[in-house]
Amino acid sequence: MSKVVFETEDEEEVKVDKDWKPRILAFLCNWCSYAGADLAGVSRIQYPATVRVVRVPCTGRINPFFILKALTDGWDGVVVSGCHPGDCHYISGNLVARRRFALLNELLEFFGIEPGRVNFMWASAAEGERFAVLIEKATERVKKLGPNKRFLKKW
Amino acid sequence: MGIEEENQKIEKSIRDIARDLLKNKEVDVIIGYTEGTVPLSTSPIIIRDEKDVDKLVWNNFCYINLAKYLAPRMPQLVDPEKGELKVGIVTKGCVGRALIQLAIEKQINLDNVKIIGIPCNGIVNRRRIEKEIGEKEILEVSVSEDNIIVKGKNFEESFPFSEYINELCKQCKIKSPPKVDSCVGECGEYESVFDEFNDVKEFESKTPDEKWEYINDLLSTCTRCYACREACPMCYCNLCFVDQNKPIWFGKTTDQTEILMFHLIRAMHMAGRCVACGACSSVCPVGIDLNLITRKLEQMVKERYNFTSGIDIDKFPPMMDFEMEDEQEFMLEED
Amino acid sequence: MEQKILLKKDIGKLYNELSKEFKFYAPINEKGYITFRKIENPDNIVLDYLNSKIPPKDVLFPEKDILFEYRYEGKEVIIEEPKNLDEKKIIFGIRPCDAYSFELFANFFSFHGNCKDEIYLTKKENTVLIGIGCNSPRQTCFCTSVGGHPFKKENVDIFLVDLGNKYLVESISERGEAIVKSLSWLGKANDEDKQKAEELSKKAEEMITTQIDPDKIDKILDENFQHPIWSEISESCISCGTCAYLCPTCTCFDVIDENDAYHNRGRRIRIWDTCQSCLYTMETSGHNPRGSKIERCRNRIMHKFSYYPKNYDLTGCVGCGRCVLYCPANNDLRYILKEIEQIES
Amino acid sequence: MTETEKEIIVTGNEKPRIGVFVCHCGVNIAGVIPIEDLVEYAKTLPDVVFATEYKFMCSDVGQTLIKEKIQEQNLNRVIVAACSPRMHEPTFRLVLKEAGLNQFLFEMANIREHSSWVHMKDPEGAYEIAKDHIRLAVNKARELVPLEVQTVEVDPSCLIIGGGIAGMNAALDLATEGYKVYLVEKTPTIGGHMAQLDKTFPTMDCSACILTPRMVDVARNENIELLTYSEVTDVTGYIGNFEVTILKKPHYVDQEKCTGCGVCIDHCPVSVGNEFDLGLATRKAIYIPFPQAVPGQYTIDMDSCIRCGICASPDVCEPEAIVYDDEPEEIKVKVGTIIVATGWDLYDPTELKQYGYGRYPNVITGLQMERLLSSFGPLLGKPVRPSDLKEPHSIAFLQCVGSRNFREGGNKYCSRVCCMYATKQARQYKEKHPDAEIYIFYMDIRAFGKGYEEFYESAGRNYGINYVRGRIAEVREGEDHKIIIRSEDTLLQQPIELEVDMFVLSCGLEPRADADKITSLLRIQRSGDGFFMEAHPKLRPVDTLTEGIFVAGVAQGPKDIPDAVAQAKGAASSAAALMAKGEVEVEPFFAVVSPERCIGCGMCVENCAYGAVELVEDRRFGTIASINQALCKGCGACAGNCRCSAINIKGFTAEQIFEMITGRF
Repeated sequence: MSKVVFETEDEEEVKVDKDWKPRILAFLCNWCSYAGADLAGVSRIQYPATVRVVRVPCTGRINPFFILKALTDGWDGVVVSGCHPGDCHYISGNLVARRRFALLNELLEFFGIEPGRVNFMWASAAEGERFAVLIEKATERVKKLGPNKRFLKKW
Repeated sequence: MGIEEENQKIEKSIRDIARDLLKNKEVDVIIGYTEGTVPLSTSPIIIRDEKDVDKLVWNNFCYINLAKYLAPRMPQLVDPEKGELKVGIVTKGCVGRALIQLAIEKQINLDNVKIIGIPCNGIVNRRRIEKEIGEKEILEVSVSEDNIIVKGKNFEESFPFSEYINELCKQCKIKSPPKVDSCVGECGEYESVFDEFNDVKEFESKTPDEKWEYINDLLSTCTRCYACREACPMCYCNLCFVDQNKPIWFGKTTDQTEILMFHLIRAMHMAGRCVACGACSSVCPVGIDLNLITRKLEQMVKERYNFTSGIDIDKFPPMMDFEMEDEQEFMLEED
Repeated sequence: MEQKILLKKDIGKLYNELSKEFKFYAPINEKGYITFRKIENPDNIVLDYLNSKIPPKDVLFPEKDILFEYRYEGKEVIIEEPKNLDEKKIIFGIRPCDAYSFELFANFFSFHGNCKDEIYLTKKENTVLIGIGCNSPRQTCFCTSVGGHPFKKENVDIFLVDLGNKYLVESISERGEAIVKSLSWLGKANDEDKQKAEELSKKAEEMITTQIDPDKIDKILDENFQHPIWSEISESCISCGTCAYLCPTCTCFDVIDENDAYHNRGRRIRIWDTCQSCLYTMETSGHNPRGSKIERCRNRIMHKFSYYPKNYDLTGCVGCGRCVLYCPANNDLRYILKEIEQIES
Repeated sequence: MTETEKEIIVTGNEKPRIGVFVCHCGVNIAGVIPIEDLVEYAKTLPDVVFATEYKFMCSDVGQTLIKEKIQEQNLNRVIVAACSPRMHEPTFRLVLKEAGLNQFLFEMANIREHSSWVHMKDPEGAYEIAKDHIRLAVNKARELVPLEVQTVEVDPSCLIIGGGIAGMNAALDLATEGYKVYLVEKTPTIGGHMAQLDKTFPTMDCSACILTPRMVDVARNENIELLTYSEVTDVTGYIGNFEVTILKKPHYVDQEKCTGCGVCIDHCPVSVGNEFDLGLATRKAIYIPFPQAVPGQYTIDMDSCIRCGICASPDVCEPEAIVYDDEPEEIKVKVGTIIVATGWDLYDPTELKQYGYGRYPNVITGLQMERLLSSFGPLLGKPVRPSDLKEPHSIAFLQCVGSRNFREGGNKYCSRVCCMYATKQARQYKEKHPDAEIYIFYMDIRAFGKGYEEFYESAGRNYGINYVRGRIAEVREGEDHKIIIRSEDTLLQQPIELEVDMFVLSCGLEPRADADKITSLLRIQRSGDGFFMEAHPKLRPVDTLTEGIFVAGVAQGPKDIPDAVAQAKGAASSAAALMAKGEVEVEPFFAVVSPERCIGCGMCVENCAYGAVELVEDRRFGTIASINQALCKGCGACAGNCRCSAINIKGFTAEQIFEMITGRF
């Protein structure tokens, strides 16, 4: 089994196994992306076993805190996924959220957080395959970056 | 016209307007700046009496954003019987923007405010001057012609004015407050403000590692005293996110992660609202210059949503609004 | 005790010897201002300074002070006391006003011996202060009015006087004496040196122009808790707390817990707080007896000039002038005190 | 609750006692993840006092097990680690309720759709994910608080969008049960595509004969308000209380005065292609779609009308029924439920250049063939070639045009009716022209319905229709506008070239071109094929994901008439079930404001899509936001953007999400 060894005694040396699996926290909106993930399941589409899912009613619910807390708390990556623009179950929740994400994403990059650590995407309830493909892509991006160290809270 | 002369002219007009406003009972108090007791400073002052208007000054050390005194509804500005007092306020460009932004956010009623608009020619970057003078005591500072002259015991140094003003002032396009109904001084009209944001773009061309290094170094000395927040005219929450404890989204210590979290979230909260007055940097006790982040905030909302804060009282800030056609280039897509 | 001479070029030598036994803290220039840091390279030490912007209190009373850590092992809770409290430290080049502030600290952290803060006191116990006379006080300084002096030696173990290219070294305490003795290579001071030090001391004292009368202020404060002056004083204040964060005598702190849910561990931390914060003295009920900045500004003055004298017979201010110099709103403490003095009783 | 069971009161202050129930789901989960280990793992988590497993938690036995353990172990939080909460959350909530526990003290860990099924080839990874999902659920469960179910009244009225066979049947069913129905149809008449058909397979009964009486029934029914030539322009509100705005387009003919004499049609000088006959015939600018149209109302097509004024002259229209300045009318209705039955569009084969549609006159679509065959059609049931109006001797049909095409631009799905309608049309022609040569080019024949296989089988055996398995590579036009077809017979494995008089493209069905509009109007979702999506493909085939909105007919996916009718009746029945009860439970997940934190900046007011937030003056806290719970949907757009974190969403509180984030790995 793949393993990450954090040697936290002062110097944090991280040995990364070749098939290290990043741990990614995914915030999925209840109506599109969660259902899309369900559809991927029903269709038995295989994708990397890296995401743990937090269900939220709508991407509009997602406060930047959620994403940043996930990073400081040691998740290697974050995925935020919602309905395509115009398809929001709550009319415009994802549009409100999109502006927030756009700014957060830019600010994170401005602060030097590696691009790809936080991934935003749209996947509808019918797009099980797209969901799987994008998760695979997000996993690849996070994997390339290695374990999350920058924003991780050091004890 | 030299800067000094310009300032004297402005100072005179401030006093004249303030005197008239008080005389005609158009306002109950005037908020302005008065001479500081230490070099490189001025002190905000609240004037209630016509005879005190000569205490009002204008120079290049007026770095506090006076709008701050209206935002948290100062007890001194509320009369137990009359309610909120009518206020005249000495308003440079960024103060004017803050007032408009506060009005949009329903924090102040501009009907009670008389904007004594003045054109600002830039605020001296006192942290930079202190730094360059080093361990010598500055006893006197003045601006004459286009130089800042710093005098102390056994030394006198002069700095070119245009170089030694705040970074934000160098970029500032809104020198006098945007025009609203309650302007009594010199207020300008600003449709949209053109800015190339070359400084931000230059920074952004760096690699993530370089940016990370830079930002970390910049913020490493932050003591989490929140002076930046307190000086900010747009920070007026009852309970700031850093003080919330249910849940505790991030710690209150000076750990690197927590400092970054604080500044990142504060930036998020200021996006589209920050009026680029630079008060946060001017007041920081450890001299952290936040202007780069401020500029980034301005650049994001300008380039994404064509919004400049505090100009148009009828325009919603970007975070209150959305468009179907908003850019979403950052979204992950299938290849 | 015997006075010695340390040549300026020998600072590195001094550091090399003392840093073997002590963690060596000294003023350095960090990002354009002076602050006390643990020294790795003696070339960074800056002794030719007015005063540090950040007071050296953070060496012993840091912004983040871990009180204890805990972790679960099975069902058992294991509490770990902070380590290395008895680590030996030297604070080198501290100004007399800041050294005096540690004496005020000692009062607060032991409260007449009734309530001892072992964490601070242990650290203090193991710290040697090497002070340096203040040759050129700033115009904002007023230490002489509040029980201090630019050349006050009582609060340090070893006292230095800058004589140009050398320092006059005088051991004050026994501990200081021992250290000075161990530095056998120090030169001997002659009468000329001693005399020059005396002159410098006098000259420095003369440079301090601000005079206040803390006793009178204490009395006036007693009778004017509800005076309109508090509203005036607080008017221009923006509650930023810079005064408290840069104050060498401010000791207020907040205690918070940090939990790491996954690793079943956590820690209790003390962080700096300031009476200017709107949450200071906020009660769980939502009521805050110091709800507006009028009360909070008053508290700062009262605490230093009324409560402290009552509790410890000392003025809670060392007159370093930092709050005067760095207040963003230029809410000048000297002027505030002058105005208070003028209140007719 | 039986007598031995007691109600478990949870205030939120007591120590959590969490029970974890892990489901095997047969081999669906257990085949990939070691359930025993998962149970052992769950037991190690803080506050978990009980954990167990069962083969099917959702079964009766499984449910009983949960109920027993809640009582026995005095559980105050329950976690079921099984399938998606979108599947069985309601089921298990009911179990909690029956066991005397507040139903919102429940959380599901999705270890099937999000774990065992998607990581079948990585069992270790699947196990890790399953563990984490249980851990996240336990963390959230600790923060769960009891919530009170809210009920809203359901107005006993239904809006049906689309007046085809599905919409009409749903309308009639609901009206018969006594509910008020607003049937909105875009075109001037109801009937939909079925009105265009000649006979229906496999029984060969006349489409119009079975349809038109139903149309009249709809028009006559007192409970049905027929709104033809109308479109829904706005829908607000929520289940039980939708506010619908409908735009009635102007007919320019006063229905009250019009006697339907038809003189105007004789006099109208404008002639345009008739939509009903797919351009095979013409109509005038003033027209009635077809003689049996309901309502039999004349309409002036203002796009083609030249405003000559002839029809309005008293000589032509004696009752003076023509109203040129007729205005559109906007009406607002309140309904409790909505059924979407918007039907389909025919695939347009013009893009498939190799088949020559639009280039060669004798290439037509299946629906055009239907009109040609119809005895009510322009040629009264005698199909002729469009090029010379002669009866064709040979006809070729091509199946799967625009269906089962995985290339760019094609529809991947099977349209389900083309095999049968082509066979039907071939048989109809053969009946009248026994000598005719008929070829049907197919990939494989799908004759799945009742009587369909027999119908198809007989077409080959008794009617001599030639079924050729193979796709047509290209067609060209030969002499006399004949169509030359090149194909391969894949059964004989040899190329064939064939000359026929007429070539019929059996085009598939597509979602309506304006389905987008409906999607955003009703906030329902569409599946990948573009048809409206059902809430669950098996168990909730007529519900949409928006409560109170149902879907029927081809709007949900291609189907034949019996299926469309069956689904319509199903949708009507589901809608009626809601209205019969008169009230419905809604999840109590709405926003709450902490007044002491709120600064009244009004950001949430702007961000709320439902107008559920307003600023109010509070005596103690000044201007603060206030939530109207009847309007709030609990989306959280306000909470996500609130700088002061003054808004929280019940069921998805900041504390709950915080716990999930921090309870990592």
